Amino acid sequence: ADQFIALPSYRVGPYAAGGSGFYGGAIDYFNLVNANGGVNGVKILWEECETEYNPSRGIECYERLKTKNGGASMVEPLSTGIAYGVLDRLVQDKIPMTTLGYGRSDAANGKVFPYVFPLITSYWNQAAAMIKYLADKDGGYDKLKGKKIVHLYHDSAFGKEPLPVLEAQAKQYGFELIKIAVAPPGSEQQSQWLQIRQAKPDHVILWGWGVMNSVAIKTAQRNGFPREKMLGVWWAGSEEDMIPSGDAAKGYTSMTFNTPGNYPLIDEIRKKVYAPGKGNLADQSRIGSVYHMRGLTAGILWVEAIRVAQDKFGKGKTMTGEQIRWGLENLNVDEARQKALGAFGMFPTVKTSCDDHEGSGAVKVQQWDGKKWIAITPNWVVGDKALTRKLVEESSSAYAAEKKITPTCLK
Amino acid sequence: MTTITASQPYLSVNNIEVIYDHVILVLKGVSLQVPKGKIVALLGANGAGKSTTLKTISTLLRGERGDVTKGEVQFKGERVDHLTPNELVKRGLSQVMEGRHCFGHLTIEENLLTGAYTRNISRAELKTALEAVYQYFPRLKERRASQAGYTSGGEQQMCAIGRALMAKPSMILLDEPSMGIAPQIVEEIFGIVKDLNQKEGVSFLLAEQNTTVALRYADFGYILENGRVVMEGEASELASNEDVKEFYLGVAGAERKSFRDMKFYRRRKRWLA
Amino acid sequence: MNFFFEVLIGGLLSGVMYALVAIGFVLIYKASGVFNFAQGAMVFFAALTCVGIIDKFGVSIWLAIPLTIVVMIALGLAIERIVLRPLVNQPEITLFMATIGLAFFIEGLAQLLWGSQVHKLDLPIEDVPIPFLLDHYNIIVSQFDVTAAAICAVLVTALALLFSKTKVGRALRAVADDHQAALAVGIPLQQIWAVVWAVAGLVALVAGLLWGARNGVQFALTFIALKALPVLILGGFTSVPGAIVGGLIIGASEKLAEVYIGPMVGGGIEGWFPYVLALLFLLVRPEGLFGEKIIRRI
Amino acid sequence: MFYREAGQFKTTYQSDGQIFPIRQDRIALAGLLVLALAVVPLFASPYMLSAILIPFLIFSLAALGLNILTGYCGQLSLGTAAFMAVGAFASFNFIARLPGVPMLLAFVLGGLCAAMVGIAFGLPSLRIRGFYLAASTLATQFFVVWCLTKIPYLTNYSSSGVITAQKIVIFGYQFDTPASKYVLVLAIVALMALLAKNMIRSNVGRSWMAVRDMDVAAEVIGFRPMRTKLLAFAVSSFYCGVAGALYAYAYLGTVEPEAYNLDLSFRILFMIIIGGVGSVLGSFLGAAFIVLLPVFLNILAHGLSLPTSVASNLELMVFGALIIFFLIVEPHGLARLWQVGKEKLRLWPFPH
Amino acid sequence: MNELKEPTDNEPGTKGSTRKIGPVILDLNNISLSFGGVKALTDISFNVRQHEIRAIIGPNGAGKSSMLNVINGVYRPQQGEIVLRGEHRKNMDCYSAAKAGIARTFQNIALFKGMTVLDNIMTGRNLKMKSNFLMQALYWGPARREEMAHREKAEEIIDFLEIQAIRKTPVGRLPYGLQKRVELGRALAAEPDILLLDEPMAGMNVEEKQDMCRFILDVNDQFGTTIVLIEHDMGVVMDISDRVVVLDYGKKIGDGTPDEVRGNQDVINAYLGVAH
Ligand SMILES: Nc1ncnc2c1ncn2[C@@H]1O[C@H](COP(=O)(O)OP(=O)(O)OP(=O)(O)O)[C@@H](O)[C@H]1O
Ligand SMILES: Nc1ncnc2c1ncn2[C@@H]1O[C@H](COP(=O)(O)OP(=O)(O)OP(=O)(O)O)[C@@H](O)[C@H]1O
Ligand SMILES: [Mg+2]
Ligand SMILES: [Mg+2]
Repeated sequence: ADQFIALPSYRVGPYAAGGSGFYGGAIDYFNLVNANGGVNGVKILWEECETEYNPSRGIECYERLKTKNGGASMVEPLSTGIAYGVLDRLVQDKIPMTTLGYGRSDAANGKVFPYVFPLITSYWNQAAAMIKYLADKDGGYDKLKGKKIVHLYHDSAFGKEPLPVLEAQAKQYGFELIKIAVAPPGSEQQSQWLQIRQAKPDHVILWGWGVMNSVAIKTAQRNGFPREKMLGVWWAGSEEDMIPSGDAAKGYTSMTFNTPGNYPLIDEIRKKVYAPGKGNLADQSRIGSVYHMRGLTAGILWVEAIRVAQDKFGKGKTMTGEQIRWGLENLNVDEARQKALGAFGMFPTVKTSCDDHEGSGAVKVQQWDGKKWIAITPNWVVGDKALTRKLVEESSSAYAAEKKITPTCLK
Repeated sequence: MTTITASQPYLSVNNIEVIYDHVILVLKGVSLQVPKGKIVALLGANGAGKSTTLKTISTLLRGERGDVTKGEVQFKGERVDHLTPNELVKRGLSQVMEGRHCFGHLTIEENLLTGAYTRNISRAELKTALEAVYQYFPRLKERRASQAGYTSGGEQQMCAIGRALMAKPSMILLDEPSMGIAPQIVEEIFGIVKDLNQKEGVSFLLAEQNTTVALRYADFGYILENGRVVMEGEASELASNEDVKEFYLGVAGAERKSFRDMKFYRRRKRWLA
Repeated sequence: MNFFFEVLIGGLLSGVMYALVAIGFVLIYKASGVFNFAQGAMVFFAALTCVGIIDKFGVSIWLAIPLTIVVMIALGLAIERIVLRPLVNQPEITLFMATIGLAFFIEGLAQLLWGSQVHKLDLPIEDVPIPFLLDHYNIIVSQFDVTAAAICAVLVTALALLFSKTKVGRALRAVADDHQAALAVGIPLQQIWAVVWAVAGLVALVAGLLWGARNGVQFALTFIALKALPVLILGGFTSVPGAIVGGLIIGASEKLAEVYIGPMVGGGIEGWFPYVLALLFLLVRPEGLFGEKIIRRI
Repeated sequence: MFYREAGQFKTTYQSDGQIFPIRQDRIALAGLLVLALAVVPLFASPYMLSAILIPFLIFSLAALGLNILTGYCGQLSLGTAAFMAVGAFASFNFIARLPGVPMLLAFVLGGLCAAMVGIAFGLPSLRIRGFYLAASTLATQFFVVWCLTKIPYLTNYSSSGVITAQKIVIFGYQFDTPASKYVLVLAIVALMALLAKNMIRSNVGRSWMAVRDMDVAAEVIGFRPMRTKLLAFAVSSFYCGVAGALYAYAYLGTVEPEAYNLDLSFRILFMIIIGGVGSVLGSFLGAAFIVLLPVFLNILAHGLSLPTSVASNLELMVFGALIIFFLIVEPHGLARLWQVGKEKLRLWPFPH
Repeated sequence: MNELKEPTDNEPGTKGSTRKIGPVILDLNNISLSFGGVKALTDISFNVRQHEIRAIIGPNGAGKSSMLNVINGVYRPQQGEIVLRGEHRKNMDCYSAAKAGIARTFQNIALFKGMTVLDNIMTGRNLKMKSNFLMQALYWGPARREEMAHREKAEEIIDFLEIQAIRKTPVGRLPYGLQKRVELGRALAAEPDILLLDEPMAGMNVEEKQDMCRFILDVNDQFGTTIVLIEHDMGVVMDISDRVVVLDYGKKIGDGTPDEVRGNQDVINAYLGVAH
């Protein structure tokens, strides 16, 4: 039978742009894989279900899809709320969930969260990487001393996630961390930016989501704050976040775990998927956009997991959720593999294990030139992983205690 | 009993049947005519269906989830039951609703002015129309500036009537105009009715509980029971009819009985309808 | 000190922007005593349509705007005919719910027609600090906001006149009081509602364009209704000038609060502060600053 | 024909005061309960249970709570989700901090906390009316969520401000399968619905409705608006609080404060308006409408093999259109529609 | 619709009306009330004796309803005092008025539109209900028994007013006249000592008025309830009231037995017009 993957997606509502881009990318990659004959002959099958980014809708979708087509073997809701909602169910249903660049950072600990995979990087590693980058920019960690860094954040669980890291590093390197909250959804930020202007910070970290990003950039301009000093989280670093702000966005920088640019893989998709009209994006100009590329990345990692699993449990077979889980836990996408896929350098190399469901923690910084993104860090930035590791251990064990889980590695 | 279709009816209601909420049957085939320039009284106990009849004519029924399931209404010889109320008012038929329905937040004067909404006339004419109403109801003039919601029951009733007059209709449906009105004013109101009727040939259909007065001023009368017309005829005839006397005029035999002397609840005699 | 003024001015200007949205609500509320939940959706729809026309047909904004006006008027008429007419004389809560259904419909329609992409909208107004003030007083005041304020002022005066000076204004208040009676005196409810919704559509367009140019044209435009709500409550649902005054008060105080109180309590208080403020005002004036008194008399 | 109360004479006020005076109704309801409690858990698929029925019941409970406040006492509230949040987070803290506190008790305590918050934010209702009251309730909505994100204590210092509901254990029995959770929720909801119905048919309920319909007159008769309204706020918030706790424990599992956002409040409000303001049955019908319809439409739309984005938008439009349609058919909500249907049935085969 | 059931055996009038008017129970001294500019009442004094039927008449806007509103605390007069059973107070408030046994009906009907006739009448008994809401929620033991006991009272009143047929109808649907009757029922349910009636017979035809008078007289006879009545139908007033106060423009222009009042010239000029 085919390998079934559940996609509780969202293509309406405030975050539709992101949803359509990401799932579009993943689906494009599936189509490519199938066009090339599947994974050792096993075709990939997927089904979407509209969640409107709403937890209860999302759970319904998950429950509906999980039993279809002989059972879903993987799921990716691209929504923290929904991810939380299905967290407990995954273990019972034995279905792995990936959360690329969102969700609980402490899920990196596979002993406690066997079925959750915050692949590539979590918020904590991102935050650490941000500080690293800013340090390099200023000429080394020691230069951070006495600097002012504003953390302008979406006032919610999402925005507060990185605080432990940032605070720890502030103490460590002696820079002043100014936390400024933006009440969701964040369509008004005049006061925040006046505060920022008042504080005259050296850097502004923009931990935003949705409309908050474009408004932040616009308001920065309105208050004459240089965009070059802004560094956005990767949910504040897509074309969709820049376009609304028009020229105001020129010079703005943000994190990303995809190196913008063109890759053989993307050309192949143009040729084999879009040419036959099987492309998923309505508007082809979005091919290779940040969200699309993130979707491709997800697609690649999932398919790799299937392949790895097949290598262990039998080529050409359809894998169960458990088997895929093993696959995800034993991913190893090194540069050679990336080359083979025609995606060399498109995303950091990923090597997962039971201890490390994240598999990388490396990111890049990109800058908006008014039309498109360009990478401004030649190689991958990695922050203080020792610190983040410590946090992961603490937090996950606290969780284990609350839930009365005894941490173990699944076979 | 003489039927009154002699002169061509100005307003005629033919065998209408009305249901509220799809289930409550209220009018069971009511027919009545109002000849041009006449005053017709619609009598009947509580719940007989008077107000419903009037609302049906002015097509205000829709707003209360009532439907006309049978019959038709003709005004000036054409069907009007499909029209909107405002078209009807334009054609000169306006209604004074039961229970006043003044616009609480508007002042008395503004209330009256809204009455003239359908007439596009000069300020001057408006002024005179207004004055005319104040002529009729001096009390209103005194309270002109205060919000209708804060005026007394009777004042509101006057306001409602005055408001209808402002539209300068050729036919008026009055639902219990005398309710909550002091005796003198009641006489006055009916005086006004007669006045308009004779001077300007306005026709009236009035649902009224104060039967004595009503029949005194009306030309014809209909008696409604349980959604059916059970009796109709010249006002004078009705007034002299024994049953009517007993049930609606409260005169048993010759002289009027004191309310205190009613030693027992009247046994409700009902016509077989 | 001049930081204070900066915050104050910034607040006042944002306040005007809120008021712009609030006016749309006031219109509908005056005409039918109902809070129009769909106003936000209409703002989104208007802006998206305008941009959509520009992008799809590559016409200039000066052609797109009139076209959108036509669309919005058509929308208003359609709403009256299909949604409101059958609901005459129904309880307010029912009409309110109907507007909610409407909101869903319009949101769906907008994205179906023009896609769920985000767009930028360039009005020929620069959104940068006014150089003069910046240079001489080092106070930042956005050109754009000032222009927006001016437009808003014009709009408000026009509407205020419409309501106070014409007989339509009086009729509107009558309708809001008592549908049945309004019909009985021959006020053409249908036409009035049609007009009002059309006008509300236009107001939505203005708001949509300005907010769209400010924040980009995207679904989140529907959220600004949340910003307008406290303004509305504070100014009084039935008063156009109230919307402005309320806007100014809310805008200024919310910014000042965020800047001066926020840091003490961890910030992000802009979400609830306006509502609490409005609440405090209501405790003194239960119908807002300029709202019509609710008559409770037996 | 067969649906008649004919021949069922009430000989005592007792029997006349029953919740379902007509025998057929009583039988039907009894049957329904048996079905729901005994049969469904055995035969319904886990999907049906954990994705449809459980949320449906929980939302019904919340809607019931709101209906007590808005429908019966006439106080418009847009803060339902906030009260649910209080219930959930309070229960969480009780369980986390008082080891050995019984689960059910924790839910009740959570409800009581919600009730207290309800009373606090209900106070303005003595002076403020109608849509203006929305200000007060919206303040609740935003303020509560804000507190939950801001005060680490409330989330037991979890790094990301997220709580994870503990396993439900009652009298040593673990409620972890969908079926068992469903039965638990159903039992609670059924019980609380009964209590609500009782309140409504006795003096409390009448006092609420009196204040709703004409508060001045109510006062003249001797109801004290202050007490009445606050009681309504308390009871309503209690119901919402319990619903919120169930939402977290029996449904979501891991919860961020955002899960109780304004959007949820609105959805619950939709439920009671669509279902029927001032009707217990309406709360359930409304919940069914709002929970099931989108799912149904979603399945339908994607059955048509349209492009997903088109399907999703169509879904939204049809949903809105249906709301309007039902309101036009029956402005007083599905519950009234149901009643009229029964009236008709009673008269059947005669038109009226 | 309202096929009112044939009256039950009771022929109340026959229970010989040996009503003896008692001492003054309610005394109003120099009441003045104004709303902004409008002077609704100026320096009004009159009293009400136990068991009597006291009528208040006067042209529209004279201040009659306002007077009642002052008596049971809906309005608070700026000046004057209210003496209820010898207890002096500056003004009333609704609740304590109700507690003190004052019930009333309103001019523009103030029924609870959303409730059935039965429920409306039951609300009248709320002050007599003791059980708290928790017991009511459980609908258990005492609470249920209490409910039933009061239900019985309510039914008595329903019979008394001959509205059995519409027991379960939502009052909103009732015709005007019946609503008035239900409202009276609600007031009676409180078993008041003093009953304030504001135009109870507006919108009724003679037949119905006769019945209504009968009701009022019976209440007065059987329960010895004191009644303050506003009515515009002079026939009724003159027939059934013991004493009449006449107001005009918020001032008292006459007070006395029907005959005295009828003779009073001011009253004739201001109100009655041609003597009846
Ligand atoms: N909105 C409504 N819904 C259901 N039934 C109604 C409605 N309005 C009136 N009815 C019923 O229709 C019947 C006639 O009512 P209507 O008001 O026409 O009587 P009426 O003759 O005007 O009585 P009254 O003299 O007291 O005003 C009554 O039995 C009433 O119960
Ligand atoms: N709440 C109020 N605010 C302002 N004015 C009021 C208020 N209540 C009554 N009035 C005014 O006081 C005067 C007396 O009103 P009231 O209702 O007592 O008259 P009434 O004697 O009952 O007349 P009617 O016989 O028409 O009912 C009226 O002029 C009325 O406008
Ligand atoms: Mg009537
Ligand atoms: Mg009066």
